[in-house]
Amino acid sequence: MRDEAGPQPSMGLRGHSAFQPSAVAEKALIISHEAVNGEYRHMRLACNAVAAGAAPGQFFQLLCPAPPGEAPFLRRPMSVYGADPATGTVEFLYKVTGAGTRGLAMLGVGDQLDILGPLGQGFTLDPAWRHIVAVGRGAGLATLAPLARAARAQGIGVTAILSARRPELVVSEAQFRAQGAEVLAVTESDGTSSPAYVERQLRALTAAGRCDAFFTCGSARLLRLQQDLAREFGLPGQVALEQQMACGLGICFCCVRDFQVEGRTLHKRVCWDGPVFDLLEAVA
Amino acid sequence: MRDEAGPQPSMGLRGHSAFQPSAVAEKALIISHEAVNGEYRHMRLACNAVAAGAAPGQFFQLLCPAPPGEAPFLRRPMSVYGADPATGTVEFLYKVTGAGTRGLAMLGVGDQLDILGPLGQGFTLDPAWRHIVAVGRGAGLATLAPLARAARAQGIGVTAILSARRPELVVSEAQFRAQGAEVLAVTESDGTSSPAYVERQLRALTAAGRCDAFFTCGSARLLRLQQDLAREFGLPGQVALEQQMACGLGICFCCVRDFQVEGRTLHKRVCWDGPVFDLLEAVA
Amino acid sequence: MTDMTVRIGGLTLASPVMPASGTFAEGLARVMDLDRLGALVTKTITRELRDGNPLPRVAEVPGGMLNAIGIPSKGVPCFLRDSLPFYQRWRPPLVVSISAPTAEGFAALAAEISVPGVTAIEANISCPNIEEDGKAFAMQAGSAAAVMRRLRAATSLPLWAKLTPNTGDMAAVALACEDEGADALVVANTILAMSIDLQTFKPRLGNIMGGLSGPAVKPIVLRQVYQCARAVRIPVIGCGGISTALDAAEYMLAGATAVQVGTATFLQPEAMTQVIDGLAQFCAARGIGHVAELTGALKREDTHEADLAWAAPAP
Amino acid sequence: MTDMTVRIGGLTLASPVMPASGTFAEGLARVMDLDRLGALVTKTITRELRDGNPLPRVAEVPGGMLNAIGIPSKGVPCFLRDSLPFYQRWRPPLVVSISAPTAEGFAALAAEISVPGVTAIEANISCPNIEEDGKAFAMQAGSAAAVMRRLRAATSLPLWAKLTPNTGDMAAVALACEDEGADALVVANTILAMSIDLQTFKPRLGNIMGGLSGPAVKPIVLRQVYQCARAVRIPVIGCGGISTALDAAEYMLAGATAVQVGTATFLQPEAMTQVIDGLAQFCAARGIGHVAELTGALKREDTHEADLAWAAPAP
Ligand SMILES: Cc1cc2nc3c(=O)[nH]c(=O)nc-3n(C[C@H](O)[C@H](O)[C@H](O)COP(=O)(O)OP(=O)(O)OC[C@H]3O[C@@H](n4cnc5c(N)ncnc54)[C@H](O)[C@@H]3O)c2cc1C
Ligand SMILES: Cc1cc2nc3c(=O)[nH]c(=O)nc-3n(C[C@H](O)[C@H](O)[C@H](O)COP(=O)(O)OP(=O)(O)OC[C@H]3O[C@@H](n4cnc5c(N)ncnc54)[C@H](O)[C@@H]3O)c2cc1C
Ligand SMILES: Cc1cc2nc3c(=O)[nH]c(=O)nc-3n(C[C@H](O)[C@H](O)[C@H](O)COP(=O)(O)O)c2cc1C
Ligand SMILES: Cc1cc2nc3c(=O)[nH]c(=O)nc-3n(C[C@H](O)[C@H](O)[C@H](O)COP(=O)(O)O)c2cc1C
Ligand code: FES
Ligand code: FES
Repeated sequence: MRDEAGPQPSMGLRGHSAFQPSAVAEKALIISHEAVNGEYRHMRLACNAVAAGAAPGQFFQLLCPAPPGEAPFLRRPMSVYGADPATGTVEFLYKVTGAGTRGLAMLGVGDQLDILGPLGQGFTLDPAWRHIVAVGRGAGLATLAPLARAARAQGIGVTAILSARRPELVVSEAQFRAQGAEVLAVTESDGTSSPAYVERQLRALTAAGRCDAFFTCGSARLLRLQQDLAREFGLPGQVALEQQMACGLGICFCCVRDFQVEGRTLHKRVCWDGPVFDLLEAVA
Repeated sequence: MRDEAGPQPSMGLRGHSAFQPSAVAEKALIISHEAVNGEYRHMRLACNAVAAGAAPGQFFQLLCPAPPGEAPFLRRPMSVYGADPATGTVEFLYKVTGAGTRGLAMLGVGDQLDILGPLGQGFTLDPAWRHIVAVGRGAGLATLAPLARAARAQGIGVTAILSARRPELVVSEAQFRAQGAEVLAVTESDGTSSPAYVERQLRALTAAGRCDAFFTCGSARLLRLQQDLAREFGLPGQVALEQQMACGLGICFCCVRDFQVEGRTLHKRVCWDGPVFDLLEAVA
Repeated sequence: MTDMTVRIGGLTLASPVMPASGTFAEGLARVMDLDRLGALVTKTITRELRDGNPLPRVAEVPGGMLNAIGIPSKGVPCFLRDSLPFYQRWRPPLVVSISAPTAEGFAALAAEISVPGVTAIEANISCPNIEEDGKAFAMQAGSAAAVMRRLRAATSLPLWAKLTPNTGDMAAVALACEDEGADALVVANTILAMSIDLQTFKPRLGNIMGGLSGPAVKPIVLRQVYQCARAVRIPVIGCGGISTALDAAEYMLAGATAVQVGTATFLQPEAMTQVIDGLAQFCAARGIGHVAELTGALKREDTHEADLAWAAPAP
Repeated sequence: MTDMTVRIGGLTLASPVMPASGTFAEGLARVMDLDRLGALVTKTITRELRDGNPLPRVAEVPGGMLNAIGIPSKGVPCFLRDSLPFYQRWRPPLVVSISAPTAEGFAALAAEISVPGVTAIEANISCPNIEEDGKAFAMQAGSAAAVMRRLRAATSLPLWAKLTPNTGDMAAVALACEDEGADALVVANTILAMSIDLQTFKPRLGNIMGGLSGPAVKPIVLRQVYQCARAVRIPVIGCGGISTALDAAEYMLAGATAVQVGTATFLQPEAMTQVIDGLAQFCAARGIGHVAELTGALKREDTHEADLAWAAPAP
């Protein structure tokens, strides 16, 4: 029996040198780090090829440094805001909300940040689609942003509906526009962010044949709206979900959420089975 | 009964405002911090009046910042190397030996350090003495240094025998000289630090009537030597001892050492009953 | 202004914050105003003279310390002659912590120190019971009950039982103490632990094993306070890793009526007054008029909702 | 080069380092080379399908984390169909962690998974025993013995018993497991703990209480490994707060033959290989030819001398 024979170190070593990870923990170098508005910060890092090959919708687990008097213990999940194998860089757009992100905000250009990724299942684009709609809110806009570039690369048009409390808090608008996407910013202060208003926009896009699929992140209300429309019009869609994560590698089962699959409610791990899921399976 | 009557907040408050501590934990400001040689560093801090009133032989408990990857938990005891009520300053001379002192070494001018003191019983000088001898080694030299000034203020002459491995590691020589003390540096590399050599010096001083009392710190071997001479010549003496400390306030009993008092061995707390003890009571 | 009084059995304390036994002594009066404390709690005393454990007696670990001080004791006469009059100079009630190797020894000691000036007795039943092969009394409900029964018969002073966190039977031991007449429980003493010096391959305590205290133990002892407070009707005094008012508030929410601060005092001698001031602010900021309202105020309704929150970080 | 092999009962492991159950799964193969491990240890499986606990399932505390994941399980057929063939692709022996609500359930499950490809069984007896009012089997020697006896009769595979640190009777439980035929002990599972959100006054775990793991538990579990290793002759596998080679060395000095790394993998997915490399270096630097020489090498002679050292910091 294999185990009775005892270990064979030479083979172990062979395995060792031949091993090729598909996600790597690396101390990456911060090459830019700026406040985008009063709430969000944008960080760009030089990283290895595996990390720079991250796809839209995937995420990294960041080992955040400790701000004074606090000690974030676990890594923090953060969506890929941009990744470029050509320049060997990865980008994050994040909001300072607690100990971990406060720690991130302390870092300066030239500092190192331990990033683990890319992780999870990202968005998928069907080459048959001509035009998709991305609807996001809050940090969800960071998650959706890299979709624009991927879609353009496949010749798919994008309309982005970006929702925020106030106009100055709308993030990633520039990134969408730079990739030729049409952008509609809806905000509380403008009174344009109500579900009814967004619904009118989405119906118009659908009617105009400009919505082959929904992509969404960051709002349970907007998710439900798109689920309703997707069912009504028989359209596909994808949603990127968030959940507290300890491992980010599908190990610990702390990040499960309920999903409706073929009439049954079951648990899936957001970090492993997602964070991008079929729009209609998500229970919002 | 007092306790059955229930609390009387007003009196509690009165007590509160009237309370005058004799040792204070304070975030003191570092006003200078330099390497003295390859091993020792000298730190000067602006502090409150209670701290600046520290007497020679007393000590402070320093809350050392954490160096990267280490976390000194307890405070670290450090002798008063100098204290001046006129300028409101206190000084420490320390050797980097572990996590706590490594943390100290990271601090720069303008940083704060939480210091608690002055603590313990310092040296006492008998106005009847005309000349004393201070024999120290290693960090013990820091502890003895402020004696020179105190002795001079009382018109007592001082001979200091400073022992170290190499000449460049002899510390506080300047401070002794500045206070008019005679200084004899003995070192391993010179071959002058052997007990036999030091014993000859001490016997000569005693014979010359220049040793009304021994003061020592930092070496068990030199302590035993002085105990023998003190017994032989019927001279008094004081020794400053070290011991690991958790509280520094006489609470925890972790810093006990054995002492010989009237033929019995008993425990005393170095932080509370000392750190300065009768030379002959110490068990070396 | 927040009403900071709490009731422990028959006693009313001016504040829910007091020192933990063994982390409080005369020396603290030099650095803080003892009159602000809810009570004064002495280091555990024994009848016989004791030397304590071999050195080193303390060691550092991440987030805490180990101690194996033992109970160096100068005996009862010395306590009555020196310590008692000293503590009389302050207003807070004096709680005397006692220990003995047998139930009978506990009772005799309690009787000896039931004198004017002593307000309550804290029975440190976390110490080795020589009748049970050195196992601490508080390790089992039976031995805890035995010692509390003798104690109850020996003194009419309020009796607090200080439990050990090393038992697997917290709630049962708590109940046993309540049944035998304890007026309050102190939860808990230190957690038995160990550390090895990797340079010398020797234990970092002379006694090899010692008690862990400090922030590292908080989540464990908090759970035990919760378990005990649900099991008994007498007040529970929480003790383990409290350094800040927020730690104290967490203990009170879990069911503690008051708290003891130990190791934190070594790092910050004014830790206890800072906890008192911070607790008052914590209550004031939430419109809580009386600090005692925190006790057991943990909300236990279904927490499933928190789940949904993640879906909409910016609702 | 240091010989890194260790023997656990009849098995020889290529290295003394392996994952802790529940902190290892297929996903780790994406980030580290599983072939370097001493063994692969699965998440605990049960016969019945289970959902696990309500959310939130984890919370952070200083120096560690709480988890109340529960044991979400897809059942045995799914394990045999999907997981077993997956783990066959790596060389280290596969250890399957199992749990059941009754001793009989343990035995039946052990029999079902005693199939080729499974090298040993780790019995997670730290889970609630429904025959004992939900108290974990490993809380008492009697219930631990009962489950180990049934298990021993049900399988001829090596049997490891994973103990709970929440008992006051570590050594007695360890002995009971050895007596009933356990080939090794894993010391230990997580320590029951709790944390409260001071914004909402709610527990920070959906399950209210959960298990503490990570660096905070190391001094406690190290002590338990020491106690168990002195009580039994079978190997003890240390598990609790190990993140570095130095942590692993400390456990081995205390008596562990091998170690499991849990929470550290969440922070640093290559933690286990770092521990392996670091242990080899630790031994090499001290002229220790075989890592197994560390096991139980704690020096216990009188430590009084350390005292004197303070008198002469620069001898
Ligand atoms: C897949 C994924 C992608 C994400 N992408 C982004 C992004 O691109 N930009 C951005 O700003 N935020 C993003 N988030 C949310 C981000 O992870 C949290 O804001 C962050 O973890 C908060 O940590 P903290 O220590 O600052 O806050 P704290 O509130 O102190 O965190 C306490 C705990 O809760 C967890 N937590 C808190 N908020 C969230 C949340 N919204 N989702 C998951 N866990 C949370 C933390 O990870 C930590 O474990 C993403 C979350 C997930 C799961
Ligand atoms: C009353 C007193 C006065 C002192 N004065 C000075 C001084 O003026 N200058 C100076 O350089 N050093 C002095 N020391 C020694 C100084 O306290 C230690 O060097 C320092 O605590 C080491 O801490 P660390 O974290 O750097 O070392 P580590 O070795 O990491 O310390 C580990 C533990 O051991 C204790 N410890 C280590 N060495 C000593 C020691 N020699 N004495 C007591 N505890 C120790 C630490 O406090 C800590 O608890 C004094 C010690 C005492 C007791
Ligand atoms: C140095 C030290 C000595 C102690 N001595 C005693 C004692 O004599 N009696 C006792 O009941 N508890 C003693 N304890 C335990 C404390 O009272 C307290 O229960 C424990 O330290 C946990 O609280 P903390 O984390 O706030 O320190 C001692 C603790 C320390 C650190
Ligand atoms: C998220 C998580 C899940 C766990 N699941 C299991 C489990 O299924 N079975 C088990 O025996 N132990 C489980 N444990 C306990 C670990 O195996 C280990 O005993 C404990 O975490 C202590 O080790 P550590 O401090 O290295 O993490 C789990 C621990 C964590 C953190
Ligand atoms: S975060 Fe661990 S399984 Fe998803
Ligand atoms: S250090 Fe606590 S009594 Fe001396």
